[in-house]
Order: sequence, then structure tokens, then C-alpha cells
Amino acid sequence: MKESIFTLIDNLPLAPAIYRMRLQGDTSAITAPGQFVNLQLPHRYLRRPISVCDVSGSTLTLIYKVVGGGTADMAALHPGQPLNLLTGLGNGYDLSRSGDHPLLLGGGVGIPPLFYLARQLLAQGKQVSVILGFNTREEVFLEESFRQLGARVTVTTVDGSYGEKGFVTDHLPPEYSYFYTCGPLPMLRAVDRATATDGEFSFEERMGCGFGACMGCSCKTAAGYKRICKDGPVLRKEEILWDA
Amino acid sequence: MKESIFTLIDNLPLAPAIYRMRLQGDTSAITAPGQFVNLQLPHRYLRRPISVCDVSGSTLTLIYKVVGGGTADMAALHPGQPLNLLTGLGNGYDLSRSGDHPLLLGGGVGIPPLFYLARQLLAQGKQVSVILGFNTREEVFLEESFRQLGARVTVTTVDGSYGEKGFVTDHLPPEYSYFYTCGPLPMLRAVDRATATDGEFSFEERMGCGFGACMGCSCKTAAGYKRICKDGPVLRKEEILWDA
Amino acid sequence: MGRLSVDLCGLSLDNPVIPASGTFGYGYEFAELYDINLLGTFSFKGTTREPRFGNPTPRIAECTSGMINAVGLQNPGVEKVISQELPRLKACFHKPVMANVSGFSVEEYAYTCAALDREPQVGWLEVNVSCPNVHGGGMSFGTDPKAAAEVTRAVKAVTTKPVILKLSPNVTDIVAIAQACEEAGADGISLINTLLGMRIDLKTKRPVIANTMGGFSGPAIFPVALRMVYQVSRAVKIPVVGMGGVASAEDVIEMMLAGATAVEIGAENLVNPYACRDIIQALPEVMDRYHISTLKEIIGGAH
Amino acid sequence: MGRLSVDLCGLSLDNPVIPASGTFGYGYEFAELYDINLLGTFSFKGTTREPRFGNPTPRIAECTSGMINAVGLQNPGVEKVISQELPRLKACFHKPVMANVSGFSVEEYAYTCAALDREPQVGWLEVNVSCPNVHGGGMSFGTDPKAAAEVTRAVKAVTTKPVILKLSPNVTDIVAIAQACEEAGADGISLINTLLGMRIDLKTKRPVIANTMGGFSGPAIFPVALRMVYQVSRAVKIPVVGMGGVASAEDVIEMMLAGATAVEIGAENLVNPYACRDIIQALPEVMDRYHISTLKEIIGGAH
Repeated sequence: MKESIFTLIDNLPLAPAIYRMRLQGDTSAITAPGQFVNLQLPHRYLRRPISVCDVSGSTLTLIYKVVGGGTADMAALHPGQPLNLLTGLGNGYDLSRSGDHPLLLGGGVGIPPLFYLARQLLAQGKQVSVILGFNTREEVFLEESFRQLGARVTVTTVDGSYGEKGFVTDHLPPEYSYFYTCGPLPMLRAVDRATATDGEFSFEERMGCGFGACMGCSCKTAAGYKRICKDGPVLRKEEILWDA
Repeated sequence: MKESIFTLIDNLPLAPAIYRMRLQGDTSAITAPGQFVNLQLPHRYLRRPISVCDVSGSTLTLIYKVVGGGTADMAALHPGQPLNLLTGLGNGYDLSRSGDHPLLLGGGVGIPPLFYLARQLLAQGKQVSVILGFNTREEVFLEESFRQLGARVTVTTVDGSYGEKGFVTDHLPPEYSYFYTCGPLPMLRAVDRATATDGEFSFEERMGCGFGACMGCSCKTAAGYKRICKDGPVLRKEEILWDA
Repeated sequence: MGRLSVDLCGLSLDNPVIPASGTFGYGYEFAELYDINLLGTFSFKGTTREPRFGNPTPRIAECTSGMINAVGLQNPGVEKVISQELPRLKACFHKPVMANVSGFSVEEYAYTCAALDREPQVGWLEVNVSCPNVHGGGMSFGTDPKAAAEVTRAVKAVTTKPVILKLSPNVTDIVAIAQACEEAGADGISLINTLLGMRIDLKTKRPVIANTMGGFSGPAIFPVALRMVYQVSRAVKIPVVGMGGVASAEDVIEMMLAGATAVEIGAENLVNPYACRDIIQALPEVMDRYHISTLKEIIGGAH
Repeated sequence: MGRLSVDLCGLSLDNPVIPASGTFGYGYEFAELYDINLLGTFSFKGTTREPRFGNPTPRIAECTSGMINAVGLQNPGVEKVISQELPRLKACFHKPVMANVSGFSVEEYAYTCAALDREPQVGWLEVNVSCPNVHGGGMSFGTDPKAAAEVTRAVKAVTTKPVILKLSPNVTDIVAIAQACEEAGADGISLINTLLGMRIDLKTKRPVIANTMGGFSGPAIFPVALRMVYQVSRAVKIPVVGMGGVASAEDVIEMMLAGATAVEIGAENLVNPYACRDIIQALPEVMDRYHISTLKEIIGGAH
């Protein structure tokens, strides 16, 4: 974990309520895809935890959804704005377990952390399949970026207005070595039931501090109590207690 | 009273802890010298009441002293900053009572409202004497501006390091038709005792709203209870109860 | 009946937005700024039997997201309120007004309420049994269920107008106080009055407020107010007027979900004199955003 | 003895800055960030006899200038605290630590304190009789002078370490509670714990916190905390540890002027993990600005 000041480079809408923010700063504490940063806003008391979408040198990319006052404040920030970030938070995905042809399943605003993960897996020579789930056509984002990385991309929409009709779990490939997923809780539960291999899930929870001090985001696992912010946000399939 | 957004033009130090801020906006509600504006700061709950130093067209000049966190925030504002102001607050000085050769007595950060007053009195053809009191040489500000207006200016310093040694009340001219004063309370009391004519005093008080709603700044006068923000800040000599 | 209208103790309000006592004077300062008839109603400056100057100054201290005041119930006394303020108010406000009453004995409450009961402009009596910023030998009526009930009974005996008891939050068990008032005949409860707070000036090393302590209000206290509105509205059958740090249309809706039938706006009027107008104007759009068709239907929606 | 040092119940602190229980874990997360030996001490995570998971999530809600938490005393239980946490802490913190203890019966308080009394690392026992965010059949020990005194006596009987009673602000008369603890033998009082607060989500129209209500902390509550520290420190002879919304060196000084001998920092650690370090580093310069030569001399300076 590191606290430092980043400078906002740009902050643009990608889809309705979905924004992409690029920041310049010290990214050295970010050690794994699936980690997040905790961003301090000028008029809000608590920081906002946002998953890392990509890191390249000193450029940090975040994709976030406007869901309330805090994220609305974020969307209103202008280039040049200095922002205090805690970086390198959370455990992140474990790349060493991916096998040769891992499957990445993302739903909505759960998709961004899979981008940095896909990029790293592809750099290791893995054959990466990605399934991106949305409700409808106009919500689709990042599809082209994943394709440009070299991933095999399937897009699903619940209403069938774009790509394959249905949920991400309706279009699993016949074979994959391991899976990584991030998305809304109902999707994660469906992924748990639909997948044949071991895999890793990234969870969301309301956080206080984001670095393990306040116990605001605890959950029960087969391996004991864990803090989503510090021991997560990524949990392995076998340790998750879905009904705890 | 009017609420409107001003834009900060510049914000520069004049003397240690004394800053001059010029703002562009709708000054139409400012009807008399001695009135004040109530300025909203980005990170403070209450507005800051600041006396009007000068108005010229849409340009408003404020001179203020950094005395705490709020005024320190003010001093850190950059040109271009939009600021929400309530303008035209308070009664202001009554020019109609000045006579032909009024005397203006100001102490420290009580001096600025006398500038706009002097300018208006001079424009009416009055012969204006001004006594500006400071503690020491390095604190002196606005002297040259008053001279350029055409006022007869005396500067006093308590330690004698500049101008006349002593208090403003030690250097009253032999004759004057009326007086107007603003400054720290001990100075106002001394002015009350030392002056021979009728006159007007401008008072400071911690305010809640600045426009007469909260009764935060009430005082007792010979004419009943008054609100410094709305019925003042200027009170006439004969209505002031110094020991109430 | 519009989307915003609510019923408060049998009187209809065009909307639930009510400037709180002590932040709106007798309305004139604000009537210069906007047509105050767009308000649901307003609660006028706390009135006592005798005229009061109140506390020495400084009476105001700033806090993070709030302020402390120790005005001390400055008011011209009920006789002058009736002879001077109400006629003047009549010229700019044409709805029933809420008369806020304070007192230092049960008899004084009854006297002042009886006098105001005769005024047709007065729609509701809001009886303040809290005011922590008034010297009164320690505890106020509002910290003891029995004393609060006694005031309620005394006031109810002299008026046919709806009586709303305004409660102090500086208590261990706000529900017990509210229930005591309800049992004693109160027609409504309003809360919260200010929290007792204090600031010290680092330069002088003395309390900022001449009276040492004062009433703390502003957005900082909203979560405490919301909690008490929730607790009380679940425990009584009479309507609850919610207040404490409300500064936006969203806050009004949150208070109503907690159980408020109407919502008072206090400190915010002092920093944004157009606050109540702005909130009323913003309500329909905010309601749309949260799929709320009428405000009436959301009262206590979070219970 | 430096400019910043104070004496707390017979133990000297290099400075009065103490991270508050529940915001600093057992110190390790912060020890990764800075040398926590620069702290006066710290109060570790509230410990109970049995292990506790605490409340369901969401446990956190944001407020203007503050937050609500309803963690519900998650902790591994006193046995594991002693066998696992304290040895691990020893490696990174070499000063006496403040052990924060909670309980749901007088016997449980005594049991847990007796166990911690045997640990040489423990300098003080801070006994939490407040915690409004824990289901406990309504009132907590801290809302009744008799119950608070009973806990105090039970704990004092099993330890020779200084016992500091941590009080809830959600009471009518904080002074009565503090005096009852003093009479029962408490060596110090710390306050305030969190205010009971609540938020509602406009989208779901349900309470944000799974537990409905929770403990409200952050700069918003500072004026209430300061007032109670002032009231209590004037009424008792034992030292008072002030806390509630402290976020800067200036706030520390204001708390000490109000009567605090030492000052705990809570929520601020969660939004600025370097808060306590920053405050300690800023203190000498802020003291210079206000012409304060030593902190010891300003304790209760505003009385």
C-alpha cells in the first residue's frame, strides 16, 4: 500500500453512467491485477474504492460507474485535478493458477479489473477467453480493447440486443483451464454453479478504510473470517461460503 | 441583498496577513459604503462577512486579514475561482450627515470600508480627512490609495515607526464636521471619548447568517435591540450603549 | 393535491418543507428574496411570555459542516408578536403559520400558547421543550418524560389547535419522551432540536461562545436526527416532523423514509437564504430519479 | 520529558496522541506504513471473552464529514488476542498498549480484564461500556450510572493496571455516569464513543447499514465530544482521554484545552492512514503558533 498524489489526465464517458479516468502518478505499489485503489474526493469523507483497469508505467486507468453522489463527484472532475490515492490495495488475482487457457467472466462494472488481468495473462502466452455480460447493447464497453489485446471475446446481453442473448453463464466455452470473474453477486453465484473448474471471484462490499483496519467489510469463508479489502477482494472458489 | 456568483480576478498580499481580493460580478445590490458581503468558501460551513473596500462597475474590492482557518482559505484562492456572495448587506454609512469636512478614522483591518466612503464623499465635493492607525510600520496599507483619492491623510503607528506616534485619537484635527470610524473595539471606545462631534461607528461581531435571520449578532442600543448584520454594522454615536 | 402535498395534524401542506424556528425570523427577511407562500409553512422565531434579549455575544461558532448558536431565545415577547409581527407577516404570508413557543415554567408555556391560540393565522403550536442553549438550572423539560408530559397537558388544555412537541436530542431515551408526550395528548412530535456542543478558540484559549456551550446544527447532525426520527416514528402514532441538518431534496426524502410527515430546514437557511425554495423546486426531479410518485406514500417507507 | 509528553494514570506518554480502538486493529496494518512507536500508545481492537464475527454487512455508511459503522465488535476473543495478537504486536510496538475491553455481562468484563491484566504489554485497560452498535437488548451499561459503576468495580477487583472507562455520549447526563465510575474506582475516563446514527439508501429505501443503526464518528461529532470532555473533566478528578472527530493537531489542542489529558484519534485513521503520524509531527509548530510551550500546561486551560 502506498499513499500518493495522482494527477487526472482525462475523465471520459464510455457508456451511459460508465466513465474512464486516467491518472498519472506513482503506480509502484500496484503488484497484481484485481487490486484496487482508494480515491479521496474533495467533498466526501470516505474514500472511493475503484478496481484497477490497467497500469502502464505511471499511467493508471480506472473505469467506474456513477451510482451515487461520490461517483457523480468523480465524473465531474477535470483534467489536472490532483487526487490522493491509496494504491496497491487488496490481494488481486493469482496468475500462477491460470493454466493454459483461462476463462475471464465479467459483468457490467465488474469487467474493468479483468482487462489488466487479460493483458498480463496474454503476456505470459496464455490463450485467454473473455465473456463480457451486459444488460443491453448501449451498455457495452471495453469489447474492442479486449479484442485488441488478443483475447477471444464473447459479449452477452440479457435482452439479446447485441452479441449473444442471455447471461455470461449461458455461453461458457466447452473447455477452459481455470476461471477468473468479477461482477454483481447474482452473476457470481451463477458462475459458481455453472463452472466446471476451480477459479477466483472478486467481491464488492461497502468499505470503511480499504486497507484492513476497520473490519467494515468482513465476510465468513471456509478459511475463517476475511476482510474483503485486505484478504480479498479476490477469493478462491473453494473458500467461499455462499450462504454465510 | 442579492446572491450571485463572482469570479476572483486577483488576490494579493498588501501587508503581513493583509490581502486584497478583487472580484468580478453583479455589484448592483451594494448601495452604500460601509456595507459588507458574505462570502461562501468551498470547505467552510458559514459564510465570511467582509466589508466592501471599493466598488467600480462590476469590480468589487475586498481587503481582509488572515485571522483563522477561513480567512487562510480565502488567501489561498486562485484567480478564476467562482465564489458565491451575498452582496449589499448591512446599512452602511450615512453620507448625508457628513457636513463639509468629515473625519474618517480607521484602525488596521477596519480601514478598508473607509476607502469607498472617502471616495464617495470626495465625489460629493467634501473635504475629507483620514486618520489611519496601525501598530507598526510594516503593517501600513492603503495610505497611498487614500492620498490619490485626494484625502488629507494622517498615518499613526503605536510604536512611532512610521507617521505620527500613538493612536488615531492622539492626532485628531482641530476641526471636523462629523466623523466615521471603523476598527477594533478599544479604538472605537477611544474615538467615542475623544471626538467632539456626532458620528458613526462600524462594529464587528461573529455572525451566523449576515442578513438578519438568526439573531446571532444582536446588541443593545438606546434605540432597542439591533442586529449588527442588518440594522448595522454602522451605528450612530448617540444610540450606542458602550457598556451594554 | 399535488405530488408534494402532505397532511400535518389535519391541515394540508402544499409540500413538507418548513423553515425551522430561529432560522427564519418572522419571515420578512426571506419574503424580500422569494415568495414565501411557496413553503409548506414556516415555524416562526421561538416566542416566550416576556420579551428577551437572549445571551451575550459571541453567540455563534463555526464547526465542520455545522454551527453552534447560543442566541438564547431573543424575541419581543408574545404580546408584541401578536400586535406587531403577526399583522406584518399577514401581508407576505397567506398560509397558516407554525407558532414556536418556549417557556421556563409550565404556566408560562400555557400562557403563551393560550394567547397564540386566539390568532387565526396560527395553524399549529410547536412547543419547544428542549433548547439546550438557555440557562435554566441544568436540565430542560425535554429531558424528563414527566415534565414533557406536564407541559403537553398544560398546553393542550388552553388550545384547540394542533400541538406539536419539539424534542431535544440530548437524552438517553428519545422514544420515552415522545411516548410521554403522545400519551399526554400531543398531536405531533418534531425533532431534533440542536445537539449541545462547544468550541474553544485556540488564540484566547476560552470558549468561542460567550455562553460556553450552545446548540449544534447543520449537516453534521443529520445522521443523529434521522436515527431519532426513525426511532420515534416507529414508536408513536402521531405525525413526526423531522429536522436536523437537512440541506437538500434528497435529505427531505431520506427524512420522510425514516418516518417524517413533514421536514423542517434550519441552519441551511442561514448559509443559503434560498435553501427552502431550492429544495422545493428540486423535489419533483429527485422524486422522479428515485421512482417516487407522491411524497405521502414514502412516509416511514424504511420501517 | 519533551514538550509533548503527558502523564496518563501514572504512565508517561511521549505525546498525547492515541489511535482509538477499532480504527487501528492490532497495529500491524499501520506498522507497515510508519513506525508506530512514535505514538503515545494505541488502543487495540475491542476484545471480548468469546470470539465474535460481529454484524452482517453492510457495516459502513458515509455521512457528511463522518461515517457510521456497525462492525459489532468483531474480534478473535481474549484467548487468541493474548496468544496470537500480543506476541505479534510485540515485534513492532515497544510501549505499553491500551487494551480495549467490551462485554455483555459484568462477569464477562471481569473475566476479560483479568486475563489481560496478566500481560506485561498492557499498560491500561480501557473498558468500553458504550458501543451503541451492538445488539444488547436496548440500553448499554454506559447509559446507567449504577451499571457503569458495577462494571468499574468488577474490573478494578481483578487488575492493578489503570482502568479507564470509555463512555457513550448517547445519554442525558454524561457527568453523572462519569462521576459514578470515578466513585467506583475508575482511574480515568475516555469519551466520547460514537453517537448513534443512521442513514437510508434512497434507491433501496432501506437502511444502509444491515444492523439499521450504527456508531457515528468523524469530524462532524467533534463539537459534541468537546462539550462532553469539558463537562466531565470539570466534574471529576481523574484524567480524561478526549476523543470524537479529532482530525488535526489543532483539534488535539482544543480537546486538551477542554480538559483532555490525552487524545484518541478514531475515524481519521481510516481515511488518512498517516493521520496520527501527521498530527504528532504537526503539533510543535501549531503549539508555537498559539504560544504553547508544553502540552501538559494546557490541560483544562479553558475551564
